[in-house]
Amino acid sequence: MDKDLILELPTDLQSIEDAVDYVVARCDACERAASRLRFNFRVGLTEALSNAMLYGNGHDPSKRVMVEVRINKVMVTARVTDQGVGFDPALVPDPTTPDHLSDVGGRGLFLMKKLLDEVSFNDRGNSVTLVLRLDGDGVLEGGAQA
Amino acid sequence: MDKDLILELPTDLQSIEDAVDYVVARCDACERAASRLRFNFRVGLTEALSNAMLYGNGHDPSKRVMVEVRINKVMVTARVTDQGVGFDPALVPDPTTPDHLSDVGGRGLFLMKKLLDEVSFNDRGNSVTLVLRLDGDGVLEGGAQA
Amino acid sequence: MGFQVSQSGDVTLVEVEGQLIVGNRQELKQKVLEHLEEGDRKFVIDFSNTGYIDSSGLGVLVSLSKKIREQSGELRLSSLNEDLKTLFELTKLDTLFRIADDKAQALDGF
Amino acid sequence: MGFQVSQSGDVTLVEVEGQLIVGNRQELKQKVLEHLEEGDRKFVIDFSNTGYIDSSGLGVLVSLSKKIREQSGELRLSSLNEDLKTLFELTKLDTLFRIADDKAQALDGF
Ligand SMILES: Nc1ncnc2c1ncn2[C@@H]1O[C@H](COP(=O)(O)OP(=O)(O)O)[C@@H](O)[C@H]1O
Ligand SMILES: Nc1ncnc2c1ncn2[C@@H]1O[C@H](COP(=O)(O)OP(=O)(O)O)[C@@H](O)[C@H]1O
Repeated sequence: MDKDLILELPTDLQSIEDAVDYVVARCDACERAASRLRFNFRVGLTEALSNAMLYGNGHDPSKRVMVEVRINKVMVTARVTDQGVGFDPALVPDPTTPDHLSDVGGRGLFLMKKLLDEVSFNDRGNSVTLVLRLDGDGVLEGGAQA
Repeated sequence: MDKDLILELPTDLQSIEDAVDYVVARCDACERAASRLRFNFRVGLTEALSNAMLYGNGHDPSKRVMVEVRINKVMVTARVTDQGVGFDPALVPDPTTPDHLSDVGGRGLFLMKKLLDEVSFNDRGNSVTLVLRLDGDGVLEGGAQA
Repeated sequence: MGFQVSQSGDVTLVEVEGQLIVGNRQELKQKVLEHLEEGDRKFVIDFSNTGYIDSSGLGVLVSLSKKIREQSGELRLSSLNEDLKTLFELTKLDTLFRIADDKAQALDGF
Repeated sequence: MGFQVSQSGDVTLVEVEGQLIVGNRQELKQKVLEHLEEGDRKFVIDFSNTGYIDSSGLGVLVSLSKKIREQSGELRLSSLNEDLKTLFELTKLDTLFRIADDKAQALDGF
């Protein structure tokens, strides 16, 4: 068997707890997937849904938002589609430039792209697809920079 | 894209939080891997280490316990080897029978087998290998019944 | 990591913080036996803040329960989370102990 | 889920329980603005119990900070966990706010 980790312990019952903690901490891949899902994916999906309601559907309660989610062991994909006319995401300015830093709005798209591994729009711009990889090396900051 | 989950939401900002919670809850695979690692693997590894120290090395502080761990995205494997003469695990009785239910000891091997997906010994019986699958369907009870 | 002991009326309440495993089970045993020797007869061990228990931790509970019963006392357990509950079910020890949902329920009518 | 408001000396402390997102940011805004109108000038918003914040939550903090500064007051933030901290760093809003490690540090010398 390949050995990622080798410990040699003395015969000392007091050392068991630390050794077990150490091994579990070294297997943080699944912990991290869970935590990215809990945080990055939540924030990203919240952004996509609120944009769909606020801008796409223009607050119109008679309009609907469609959410399609696909989950497997490798990734979570969510597509959020509104009934609006769409927009061109390329025209949205970077909110971290001095000009925009103290703007009240304008950070939604930016956060989606930073927090998720992939963010893509359909041509019309009324449908956004978010991808979070569960097995990726992505840390919180490690999203696509696209 | 395959769709595991489709939601149609009204344009209502209040509905966002519940929708996001719902989607995240449906992706519990990685949460479960993390929680099985935190609990099942910890208990199993603790059992293996304490048996190695107590029985294998007979409390002898000059003897060592070797721990070899291999972690990948699919499973965690831990081999625990002591410097003892070994034993025959087949001779250890089931601790849940009426005869043994109120015994103070004798539940270590049983728990290892119940909590982990695979438990195997070398021929001599001084080395045990534990496998926890991270992507498995195993619930807490879903270990190998071997 | 450790054991918090407090009194609630005539009940001795022990809270297990962290793990109850081979490395610290003796400490728990000793604490409870001291109280038993001093005359305490009603014990609740609470697991609200317990990460995991190993087989030797379970063993110490079985052993304490016996010793307390020998003195006509009773040991109750409380606040097992889902994982811990399954541990008791797997080993069938749930049939040996009185297990309450929380401290209040364990103390209730003790 | 909600906002707990309390006073600590002349500082108004708001604790965000749960999420600060598009669905509830108005509630936070309103609560803080009421206190600002009543004359409060020192504000701490604490995130010890906050799961996540979205861009509109960040926006409301920017907006409140401006309004409070216009009245010669100050808004401080406290207790951002690692994820939340990264959110402020990514958006460079960590340069706009005074961010304390915990409530005590935020109140200290305010
Ligand atoms: N689904 C959408 N339909 C139409 N326009 C959108 C949509 N999503 C975003 N936009 C446009 O992009 C801009 C930037 O959005 P975003 O980065 O989320 O920041 P904010 O929501 O704070 O304005 C919005 O102001 C809006 O004009
Ligand atoms: N590494 C080992 N070396 C020798 N004997 C062992 C080893 N592990 C377990 N055993 C034997 O198996 C028995 C059962 O072990 P276990 O199920 O862990 O319960 P307990 O540790 O409470 O006795 C032990 O009492 C011991 O005799």
